[in-house]
Amino acid sequence: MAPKDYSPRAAADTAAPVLELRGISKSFPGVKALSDVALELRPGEVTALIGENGAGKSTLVKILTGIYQPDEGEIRVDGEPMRFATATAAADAGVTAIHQETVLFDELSVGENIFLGHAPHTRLGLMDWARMNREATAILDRVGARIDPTIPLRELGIANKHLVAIARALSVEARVVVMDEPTAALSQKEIEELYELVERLKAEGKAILFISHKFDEVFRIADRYTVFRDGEMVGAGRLDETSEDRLVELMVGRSVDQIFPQRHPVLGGEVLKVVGYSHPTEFADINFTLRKGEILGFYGLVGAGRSEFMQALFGVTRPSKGAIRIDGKVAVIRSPTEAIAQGIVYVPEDRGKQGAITALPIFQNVTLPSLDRTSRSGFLRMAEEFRLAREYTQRLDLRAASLDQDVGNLSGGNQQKVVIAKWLATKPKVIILDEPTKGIDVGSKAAVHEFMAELAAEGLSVIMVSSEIPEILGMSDRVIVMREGRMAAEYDRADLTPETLVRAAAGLEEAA
Amino acid sequence: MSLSEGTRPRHVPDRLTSRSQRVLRSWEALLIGVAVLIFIANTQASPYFLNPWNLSDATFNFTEKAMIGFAMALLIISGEIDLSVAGIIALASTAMGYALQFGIGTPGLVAIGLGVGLLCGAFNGVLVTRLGLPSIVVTIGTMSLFRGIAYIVLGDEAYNGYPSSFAYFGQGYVFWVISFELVVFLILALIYGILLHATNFGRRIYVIGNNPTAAVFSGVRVQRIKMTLFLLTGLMSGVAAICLTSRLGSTRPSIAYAWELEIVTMVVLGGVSILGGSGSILGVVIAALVMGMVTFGLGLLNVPGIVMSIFIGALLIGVIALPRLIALLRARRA
Amino acid sequence: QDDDVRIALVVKSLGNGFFEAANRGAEEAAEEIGNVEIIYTGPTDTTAEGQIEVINSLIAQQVDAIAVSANDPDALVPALKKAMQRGITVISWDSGVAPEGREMHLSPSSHELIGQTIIKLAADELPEGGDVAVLSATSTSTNQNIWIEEMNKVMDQYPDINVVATVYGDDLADKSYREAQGLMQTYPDLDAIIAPTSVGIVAAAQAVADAGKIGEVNVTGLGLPSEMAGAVESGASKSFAIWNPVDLGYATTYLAYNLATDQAEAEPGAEVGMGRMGSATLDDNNEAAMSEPFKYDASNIDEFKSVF
Amino acid sequence: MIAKFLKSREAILLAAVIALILLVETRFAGFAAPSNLAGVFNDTSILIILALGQMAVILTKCIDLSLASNLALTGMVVAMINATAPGVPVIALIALAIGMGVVMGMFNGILVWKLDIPPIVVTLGTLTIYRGVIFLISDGAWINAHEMSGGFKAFPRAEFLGLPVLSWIALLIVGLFVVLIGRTGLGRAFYAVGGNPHAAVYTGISVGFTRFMAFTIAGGLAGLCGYLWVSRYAVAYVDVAGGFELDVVAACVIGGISIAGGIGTVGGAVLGALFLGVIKNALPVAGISPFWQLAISGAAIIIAVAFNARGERSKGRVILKSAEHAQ
Ligand SMILES: Nc1ncnc2c1ncn2[C@@H]1O[C@H](COP(=O)(O)OP(=O)(O)OP(=O)(O)O)[C@@H](O)[C@H]1O
Ligand SMILES: Nc1ncnc2c1ncn2[C@@H]1O[C@H](COP(=O)(O)OP(=O)(O)OP(=O)(O)O)[C@@H](O)[C@H]1O
Ligand SMILES: [Mg+2]
Ligand SMILES: [Mg+2]
Repeated sequence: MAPKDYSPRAAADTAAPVLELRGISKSFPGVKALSDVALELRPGEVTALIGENGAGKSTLVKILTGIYQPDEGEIRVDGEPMRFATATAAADAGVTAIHQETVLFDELSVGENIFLGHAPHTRLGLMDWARMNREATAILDRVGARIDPTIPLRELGIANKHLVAIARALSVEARVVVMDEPTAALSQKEIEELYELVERLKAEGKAILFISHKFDEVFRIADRYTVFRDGEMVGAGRLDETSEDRLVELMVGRSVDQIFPQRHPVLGGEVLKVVGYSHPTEFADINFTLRKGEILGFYGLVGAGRSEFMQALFGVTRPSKGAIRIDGKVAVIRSPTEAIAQGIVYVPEDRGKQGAITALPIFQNVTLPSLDRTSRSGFLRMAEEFRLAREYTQRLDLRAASLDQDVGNLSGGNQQKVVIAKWLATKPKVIILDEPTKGIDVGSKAAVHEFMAELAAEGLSVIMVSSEIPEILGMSDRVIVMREGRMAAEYDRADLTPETLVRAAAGLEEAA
Repeated sequence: MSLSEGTRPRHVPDRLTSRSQRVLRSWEALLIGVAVLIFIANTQASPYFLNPWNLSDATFNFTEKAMIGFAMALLIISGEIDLSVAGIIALASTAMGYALQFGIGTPGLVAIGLGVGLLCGAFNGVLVTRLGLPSIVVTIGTMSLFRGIAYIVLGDEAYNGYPSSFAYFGQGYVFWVISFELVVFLILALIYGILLHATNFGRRIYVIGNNPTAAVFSGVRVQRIKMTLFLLTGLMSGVAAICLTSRLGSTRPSIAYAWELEIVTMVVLGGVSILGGSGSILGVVIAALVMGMVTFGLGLLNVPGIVMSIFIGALLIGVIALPRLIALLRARRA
Repeated sequence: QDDDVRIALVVKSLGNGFFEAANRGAEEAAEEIGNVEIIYTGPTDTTAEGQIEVINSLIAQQVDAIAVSANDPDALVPALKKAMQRGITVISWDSGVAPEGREMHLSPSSHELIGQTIIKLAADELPEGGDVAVLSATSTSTNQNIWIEEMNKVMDQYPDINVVATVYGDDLADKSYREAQGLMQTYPDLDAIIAPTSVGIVAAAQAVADAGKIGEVNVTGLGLPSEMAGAVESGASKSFAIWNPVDLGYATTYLAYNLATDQAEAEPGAEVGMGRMGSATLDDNNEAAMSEPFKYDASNIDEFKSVF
Repeated sequence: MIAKFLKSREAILLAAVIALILLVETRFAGFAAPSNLAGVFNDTSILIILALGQMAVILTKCIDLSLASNLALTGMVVAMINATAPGVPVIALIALAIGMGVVMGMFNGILVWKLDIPPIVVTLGTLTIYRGVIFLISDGAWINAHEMSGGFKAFPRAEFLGLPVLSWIALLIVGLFVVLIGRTGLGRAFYAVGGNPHAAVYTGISVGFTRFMAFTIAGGLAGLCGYLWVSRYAVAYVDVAGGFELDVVAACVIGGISIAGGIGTVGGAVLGALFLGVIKNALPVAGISPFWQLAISGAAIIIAVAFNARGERSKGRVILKSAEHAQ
């Protein structure tokens, strides 16, 4: 473990904190998302909260805004302990947030999305649309978005939607503004305007919590930093007293003590070749080859379009252009059924929605794509299903009470194992793992990593989408970086450092 | 080669609770309890209840509805619904009556009844699976459309004069008091039970109902299965149309009026989740028996049908609310 | 109790004032006879399926006689046949069942007489002639169609009267109301609406009153005095006719009793007693008529409106 | 503004309604006359009011199948009270009708809110229960015109500025709904809850309570319609408005209210109801057999839902910058 970096000078600051968090813990079934974290936000200061995916940053934001209740710990506003029972309570206490997910309403107008729940009223107690639209225009101007507040939100692109979310956060009279990766979906020009906005808010004396994965912007706008790792606070201090390297070390610190499996890749012939795969709106011009026994990493910032591409490769959506070859033969994949038949399988990123059938037992989940093999002329054979399920869950060292337990009762990591077992049972040639360790505990992570290495050693080709740098570095033979739906760079493992990855993903410079 | 060399893989048992334990705690057990209570109440309330012929007559109260109920159960488990089934009966019956005018015999009539049922099911299925429309709205529309066509064809007329051989389906007895309809009901219960609980197809229905996205991501052909289910529901409506038309010996456009809600009630009472993803054929069978016994038992006391429906409605809400209410109270106490 | 003769009076639908009145007549007859128990029952909506369920439960109760006013002449036949096989006396009344489904049928009146009466009621108020329209009941019911047919047969006696349309109110108050409205819009010169149905006539009278056409459009046909009292008072209806449902229920009960206790045999030409209503003579189809319809107008409505 | 309106669902529906009226006019002069159209509107008033109540419920991603039974039960109760105690003022009966409707709506709502039972199951149950209760209290007997007091029957037909009070009530409710839906927090919450229940929580809206309120409002309107229906047609019986619940849903669907929740306007619901109302009134007038009516409204529902669905299909996300600008 890296030493905790509590800057001694932090305590000597003059301004009293507006908001203090102490000893906050929060668990979800199977995951401890936050464990005894503390945070102080002062007026006129920007605090950057950094940490890997799944470190617990967004969970903290939700606790701050009354969406979640902490299991333990205390929130103080101006030194007074407070409970934020609902989103309204938090807003009344002067805390506002731009959430990472867009929590907006497609069918409502832009103006209303900004003011829903606290719209201006006329003297008769009715909503004042004219005033609302006027004020919405003013706020949108402030964030540098020229959007007509009367049009429905659904007509906006993703970047503009995000600007609306920002405007919404600014529409309440707040003293604390939380921004959870506000620049992730914005283009350079909009980002610049956002920086200016942050400066202005700072000048107005607001306390700002700024969450970001991009170091350059952290250094540019933040005064302080706090680093989370696996739900714990591992460092905090003033940014002018630290360096980029030091932050990376704190954040990625786990790579020091996390041992990735030793691999001696023996790569075979070409298994999969993708040429010019494109989609009208989501990705364009993807080219690569995958060899037998290879682990190919796909890195990028969240929203870079990796999942969309993988889903097209798996036949969920259809590409507009491009071709693939499997074992040298041209193949056409129009549906997941065809992909599975061709030996390509996909472990999706959104486990709850796309991967596991949570209300069905483990063995039924495992045998789902292999039903044609376990059954006889269309009739189920339970014994055969249990046999197959037992075989593959044992290989993955699944922890469960019984095989007919519902998958929904398992922890995230074990759910993931069930989904992986489901696909291995089809005996695929290529397995695509989309954020395979997202939201699972460290122990399960190591198991998944070890397992991935063994699969590759057995001659399976693996595509691994990950937003975690150590995972990418620790596991991949080769890495493709995607940005805004396109391939930004391709590296051999030997050429890689965390910095090159981060820079390529953020588009800071063309590091080739 | 084992992947977890060195560490012995931990043993995960197949099942913790035995099947019998599961059954005892299931919805079906609750329903069987209700059914037994109603049975006892009926025998106490009327001396005429325990008579084989009377019980046999009573089965006609539910056999036709239950035939559709089986297919409807599959459809609802898959997350869709078909409210047009009674409309399909009206249209199929009208088509048979129309064909009758041209001297078509019993086999032809049966083929037409089944064919129209299938066609109507296909129409619903295409609208839902190809155009991606919500089935509840589509079938509210086709419910009116199908019955409306029957009204256009028939107006205030009626078809009758079905051949005597046709009467067998609704009025014939296979053995002693066992009517043809009851036999069809039992056979269909068996077929649907096997289809839902013992085949790949049935398994995939549950998967689709539980999580349609994950189903797609697991290579299940969701739209194709849903289409098949709409076809099956249409077909069953055709079968019910044949039985009912045969039993009545006549066709009017108002035939089977408002059956759709009774059928859905039967299916939901049988423990099929209206949100999809769970339910069993056994449950539907018991629910059919419960509803049949309630209506027959109260009928013996000359209670009007509408008062019976209070019982059915209360049973529906009560049986679903009770477990939730208990859970709520328990949570409050904790 | 057990040796009581149990007679089930199965009606088209429960809650209809007409049938409630018939039930009162049946109870009157039961009291007169002494050892008769009346089971008054029927479905809640006018469907054949509903009646079949009711009949099945009556068969199960082993009643002695079923007297049914049918929603469908054919659909009830199998169920009623079964009843007869199990030794139950089955007759139909008011709205008939096909001959193979019953032993006899009692019409409240003869179809000819009713058809002639309804057009006469309209024509009597139109000495100069004029346009009339028919608002019928359930689009599927047997009676209304036959009556309208009989009415058409005698239309040549009224050369100045024009029947401009026949519409169906389905025995629903709202639909009948709308149909009547539609008639007045479509035929601005309409002089009378003939509604041979107790639901339709009330709705039509209401529609005429609401349209402010009292005096212009006369509503007539078959209706219940209690329901039509207001319309006669307001002038929306000058007169209407009906047989007496109390008498009908009374006569039906006597017929059922006499057949069930084997005091008479239902066969063509037979005379079956109906108590104070005399006796019914069966025709070749085993059908009989009770009496001719009775005309109600301002002069006698008050007397009858509290009766039924 | 105008250009935007012309592209909206409401405009298309309005055009369809007008085209329908003109079509009938060509076959039967006088149909499009203002007095006749006023009659059509008056005839459709109850459907309009109920469609608005149903719209509130559907907006929150629920459905209420018990509205027609609620209507029939309140109608029977006020008719019975009027028949036995003609002295009770009409205004008190109207208040009672609304109150009863509200209670029945709240019963639906509480089961949906607190016990989390799917709305379709709840209202399928109460649909039969409410209707059965009518039979229990009335013994199946009808309450006929002559048993009702003059004032009871006169109120909805009393003319005021050339329109019957019934029409005015419908217009009033439409007005109230425009305000409720467009200008109050609750109205906007209907959209939020139906459009994105997950996100509604982030804005501090209680999903369950909002649904409860929608059921309550719909119930109150059904109760009001109970009185209106019974006095309008001057008759109360068990089967009043039988099957009308589906007409109400149909009006909403034709009016572009999305059954998936969160989409729809007051204008749409009103036009959807009017569309059905015009068809119902036009068929007999245009000399088309009324037997066509059912099939025509069924076809209209299917076409409407297919039409509305085109606009609702999601585009997926747009990642490529070039694609975003190309839009
Ligand atoms: N509602 C929930 N139920 C179960 N687990 C959850 C839930 N919300 C978050 N988690 C888990 O809690 C952990 C912390 O998640 P959180 O979203 O706070 O991370 P984060 O730091 O914001 O990551 P990112 O950078 O990806 O946004 C993860 O393991 C996540 O899977
Ligand atoms: N606005 C949206 N509309 C439709 N689908 C979305 C939307 N946002 C996210 N998703 C889906 O949710 C999942 C998570 O998306 P995520 O934010 O991780 O971005 P992504 O496109 O998958 O990019 P990457 O995989 O490169 O991080 C993906 O499967 C994506 O298709
Ligand atoms: Mg986050
Ligand atoms: Mg992704």
